[in-house]
Amino acid sequence: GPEKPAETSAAGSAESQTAAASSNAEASVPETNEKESSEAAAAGKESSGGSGDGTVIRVGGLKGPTTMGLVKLMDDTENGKAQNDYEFTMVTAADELTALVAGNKVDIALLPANVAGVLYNKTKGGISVIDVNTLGVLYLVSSDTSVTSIDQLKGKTVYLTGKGTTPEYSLRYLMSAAGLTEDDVTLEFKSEPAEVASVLAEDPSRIGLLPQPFVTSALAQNESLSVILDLTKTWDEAQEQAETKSRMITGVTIVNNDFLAAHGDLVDTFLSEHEASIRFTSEDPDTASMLIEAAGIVPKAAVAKKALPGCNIAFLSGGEMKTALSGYLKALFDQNPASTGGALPDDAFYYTGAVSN
Amino acid sequence: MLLPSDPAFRVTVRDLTKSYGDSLVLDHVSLNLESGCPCCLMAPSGAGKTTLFRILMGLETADSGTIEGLEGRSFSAVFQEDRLLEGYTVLQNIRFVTGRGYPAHELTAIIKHLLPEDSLKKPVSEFSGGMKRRTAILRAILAPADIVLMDEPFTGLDPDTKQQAARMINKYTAGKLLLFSTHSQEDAALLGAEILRLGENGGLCSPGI
Amino acid sequence: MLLPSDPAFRVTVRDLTKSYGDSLVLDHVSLNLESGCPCCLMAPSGAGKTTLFRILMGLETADSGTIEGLEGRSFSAVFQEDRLLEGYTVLQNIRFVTGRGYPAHELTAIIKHLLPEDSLKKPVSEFSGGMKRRTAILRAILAPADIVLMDEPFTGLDPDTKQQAARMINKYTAGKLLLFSTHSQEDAALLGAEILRLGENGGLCSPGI
Amino acid sequence: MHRFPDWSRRTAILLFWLFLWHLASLAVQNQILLVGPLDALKALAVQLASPASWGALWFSFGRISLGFFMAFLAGLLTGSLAFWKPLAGEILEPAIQFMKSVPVASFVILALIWTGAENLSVFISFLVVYPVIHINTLAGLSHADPGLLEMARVFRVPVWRQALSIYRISLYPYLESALKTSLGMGFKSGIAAEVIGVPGGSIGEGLYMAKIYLSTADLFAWTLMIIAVSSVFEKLFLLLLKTIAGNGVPGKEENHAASV
Amino acid sequence: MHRFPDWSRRTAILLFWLFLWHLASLAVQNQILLVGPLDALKALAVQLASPASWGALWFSFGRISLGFFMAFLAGLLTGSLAFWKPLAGEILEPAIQFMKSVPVASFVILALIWTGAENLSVFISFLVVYPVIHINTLAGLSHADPGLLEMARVFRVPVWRQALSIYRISLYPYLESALKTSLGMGFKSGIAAEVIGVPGGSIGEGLYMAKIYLSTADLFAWTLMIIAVSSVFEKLFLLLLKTIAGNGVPGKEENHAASV
Ligand SMILES: Nc1ncnc2c1ncn2[C@@H]1O[C@H](COP(=O)(O)OP(=O)(O)OP(=O)(O)O)[C@@H](O)[C@H]1O
Ligand SMILES: Nc1ncnc2c1ncn2[C@@H]1O[C@H](COP(=O)(O)OP(=O)(O)OP(=O)(O)O)[C@@H](O)[C@H]1O
Ligand SMILES: [Mg+2]
Ligand SMILES: [Mg+2]
Repeated sequence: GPEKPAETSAAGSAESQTAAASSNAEASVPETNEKESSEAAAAGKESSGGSGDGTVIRVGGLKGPTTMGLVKLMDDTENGKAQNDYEFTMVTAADELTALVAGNKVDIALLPANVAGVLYNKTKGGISVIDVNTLGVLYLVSSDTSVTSIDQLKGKTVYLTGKGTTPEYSLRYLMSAAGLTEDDVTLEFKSEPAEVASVLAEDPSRIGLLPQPFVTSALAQNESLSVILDLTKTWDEAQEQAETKSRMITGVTIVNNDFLAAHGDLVDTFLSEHEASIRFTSEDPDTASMLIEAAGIVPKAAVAKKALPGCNIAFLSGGEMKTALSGYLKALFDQNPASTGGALPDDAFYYTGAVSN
Repeated sequence: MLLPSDPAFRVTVRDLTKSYGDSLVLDHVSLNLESGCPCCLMAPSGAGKTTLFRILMGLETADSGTIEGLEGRSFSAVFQEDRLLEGYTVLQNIRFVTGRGYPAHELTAIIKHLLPEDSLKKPVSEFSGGMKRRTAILRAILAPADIVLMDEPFTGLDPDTKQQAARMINKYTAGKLLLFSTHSQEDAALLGAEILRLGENGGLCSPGI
Repeated sequence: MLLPSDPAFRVTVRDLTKSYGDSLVLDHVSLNLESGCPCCLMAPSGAGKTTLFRILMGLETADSGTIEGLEGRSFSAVFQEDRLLEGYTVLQNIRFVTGRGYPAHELTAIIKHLLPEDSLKKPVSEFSGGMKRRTAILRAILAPADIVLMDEPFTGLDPDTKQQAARMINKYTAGKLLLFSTHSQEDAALLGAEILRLGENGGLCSPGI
Repeated sequence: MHRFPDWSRRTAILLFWLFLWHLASLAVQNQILLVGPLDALKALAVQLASPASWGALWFSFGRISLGFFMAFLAGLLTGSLAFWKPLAGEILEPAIQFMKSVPVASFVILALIWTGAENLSVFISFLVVYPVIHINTLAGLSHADPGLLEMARVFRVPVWRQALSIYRISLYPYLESALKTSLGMGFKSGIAAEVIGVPGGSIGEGLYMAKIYLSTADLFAWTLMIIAVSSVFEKLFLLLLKTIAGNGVPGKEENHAASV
Repeated sequence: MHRFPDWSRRTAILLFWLFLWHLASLAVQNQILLVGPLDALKALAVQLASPASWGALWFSFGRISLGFFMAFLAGLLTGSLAFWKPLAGEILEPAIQFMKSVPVASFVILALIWTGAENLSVFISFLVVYPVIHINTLAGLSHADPGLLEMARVFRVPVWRQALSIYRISLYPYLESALKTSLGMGFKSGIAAEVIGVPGGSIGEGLYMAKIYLSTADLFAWTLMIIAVSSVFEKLFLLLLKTIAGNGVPGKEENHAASV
């Protein structure tokens, strides 16, 4: 039977698509986007950069928010303007990306944050995280706009998906940060985001917790719905008094440690190129949307443009990444150790090497 | 539907015609059958004996012609093939058609006249050919019926067994309408039956009408 | 394996014993069969004729006793039941055992001696009982074989057809080892066969040894 | 037996079900859960007008049929082997049991590595269809008429000719019902595999997108297409089977008539 | 035919497959993709020691068996109905076709709303098993011996007695192979439904968590449990079928021996 395409979190399934659209006549999204920069390099109008040892870096990502910041780099690669040689594989299903990483079919992968933690533990430290590429994508939606902060959820019922996965743990973390106990809010779990959307349509006073692409879908389907709370912002606000400020994180980038050991310089180059690419996406959403469409991440540029702000594309690396991510993972770990793979990743997990902000 | 010791009745077949595709099997066959007077149908192989039986039993419809006197009558039959429930014992095979009407020990006593005692517990799939035939005969004579049709009932029986079977048939079909087919004059005599002949091509036959 | 116009050979059965469960079917049966000398097995129904045939054909194993002279011999048979491929025509049924050895028109010519012309195109499921039997006989005599076993081959045949079938059998099994069973002396005479009797309880029999 | 000609009766039955569906959609009144047949047919018309949908149809059903076909051949082969050499059958038994009862979730990551998302549907439809064919082949062969087999043995009929005449006839009805049960299931699990792997340009992707975008009309349109195509394939395969192996098989019509 | 007694041969075969699995795991050398049988058995032992696993076993297989059982009864009923009244069969036909070929993804939301995540597995296993039983019932009844049916008709044997003696015998082998194909599939799709709905305290939840947290040993342990339980259930059901309906059915052993 068919399974939930998403792993680990609704955020995982969020990866698969962004943006709303009531029609999807465009069924012909290009599937895997393998662009062999080596060809471009061989056609060679420009030297392919500093390292130049001809190693092709295989990068895997999910079509969705986490790779929206990667499109400029993909475009550059295609045009032979990238410094490294990259080969990109974009997949829709979270299972497939896990398969690619586990099967050593990619060197660098853009993954959900906790999956990175799990993989780190399961591979006995075989990977390192090199950057954060997407912050949180969870939102509270309702037709009832009276709730404007977490503590106002007291006595209410929240409908959400993913029992035992990151959305639940994130929400519980924020609830306890706001001084609410487990019993103050009833969490009603549904199996599918569409089920949540359907439940919200039945009663305007109901509150739902949805990850980004579904937020936009649900809003498009049901005009009375609106976003009442952005959990990413709420998380940041909860850190105000904290010494080390964690952040809510959806997507991170990991590298295979064997590859890292062999080609540290290439990884550093990737990091700077990734950062530039992410910055490009934030600064020039119009062009980025076109590239997103071209890369098949979202079927329509217009839709991509509409979705971009909600996706919290960001680039964190080095110490900043370590602080934000380790705090986030700790929050998950405290709720359920299995969610980060049974242990909290140690310092070796965080690649804080060459790049500094 | 059971009409025991019924007053005599007759069945009249008139101008029965039946063909399969192009080949005419029964060509204006007429006959007259009476209860209490056994009749024996004799005809070459392939002449249409079985076809006539099937039409009488309602398993086949004639192309033209009429049959009178069948309404409300119940049938029992020995088919040309044995048509037994192979996994069942003799008793079970008989009970399949009679229901639980007779007590088992009575039935068993009757069965023993035709079959060896040690075969009673066997499924008929382990019977010899002649034993199966005897089972089919037993089934036909023990089922309550007004009309008994037997298509070559003595197939595969040795002379002694045949005699014994004939005695049983005469006893249990007394007063009923009995029609059977055979290829041997002796068999007809054994049951004291009047002989009806079906012509080469079905044709007309019989002393009837 | 085909040994045409083979020198004469014989098959010797000694002290064959077979029982099913508690009941002894063949009790020290011995017989002597020779090619070219048809033999007819006569015995009451249930005496073990079919069982003996099955043992000879290798379909059943005897409890004790020996059979000599079967090595390298090929068989053909008429089973007590017809065992035809019901959806196939006569020709196809025969070809199933003979392969494409004979040309079709030759076979057809032979078939026509026993079956009406219009039956050649029908599947045997549409045959009458006797026509199926004739098909089984044709199959047995046309298959290349050293030893031909026929279990009550004349079942369901009218006197004329029986004569004709006997002629065909005599012609096509000449020189082969032919053993058949029947319940009627006449049938044995038709094929000019020596009669072997199987006693009440299997028992010893035959002029042999 | 029926007063109406075949096609008009079938149409009436189809309309009856569409009407039930329509009533259900009126009762539910929720466009996310259940759209009516009209909306679904409208969406279907839009899809059928687009070449991309035809491409998806070809992509998906081509692959799934491939899996089905391989499973059919493999099932026939190992089913026959298991009949012929019971020991081989016993050795295969745990593997068959495994294929029958292992949930996709258990091995999907491994399967994705082997096959990639694109060919996952080939693999999954194979996995669903194969045991059905194997089991039914074995059952069909086991129920060959023992009398005829003895006859063939006495006449020393070569095995291949026995296979063509005796075993074929006993196998046929089992294969027929195996086809009827497994073809639809193979198609549906193939599509399910595509919903897991979401290869681009597949029907599974279409279904997946329709789900994500909550466009239930599209979801239902794809579903209608899947059901229609697998019905047509089923009829075609049955016809093919009949043409190849149906010669001399007793017609069910007759049997049935005999029982009325 | 075999030199070894039954149980030791079976054990040897099982060990053979475990050994193959072991070799495969050595070759793959990747604890995320494929753990060896030893690790899986270790994880299984740990699970079997915990009462929660037994609870999950009970929770899941109780529900799935319920769905299976209902499907079995319903399939017998409608299969017989379709045989008895062909028009009813034709009316049911599109519904059967629908159940056979509709992918779960298409209606899962609707189903979740109706049944809740907890009972989704009852529904889904019903959906998978029902058409198989229906189709095989119809096929089995249609292949009843026409000669015997004519005989019963002439003797005016009541229909129920025909059903008990003639139809039962022709139905039996079809039901047997229907059981063999559908039981494992019902169980696996029931579990797949739990992986979608993730009801608390179910095997599906265990599988789901094991999968997303990449604890492959646990994943395989659950899988082993599913396969083992569905094998046992299959044997039990077959035995039950034999006890209830196997009287007087020609043994397959004999047929088989006749063919060797
Ligand atoms: N279902 C059928 N389809 C076509 N032809 C048939 C069918 N049943 C019988 N026939 C033909 O009808 C003719 C008469 O058959 P029938 O069985 O009535 O003969 P019969 O007198 O009983 O012969 P026998 O003594 O050999 O049993 C035969 O030529 C046979 O081929
Ligand atoms: N498979 C079997 N299992 C048990 N008993 C059997 C089996 N086959 C035959 N018998 C018994 O063996 C005895 C002889 O059977 P067989 O078929 O050899 O008799 P036959 O001489 O051919 O009789 P007929 O003239 O009636 O065909 C019978 O009592 C029969 O019940
Ligand atoms: Mg006849
Ligand atoms: Mg005999």
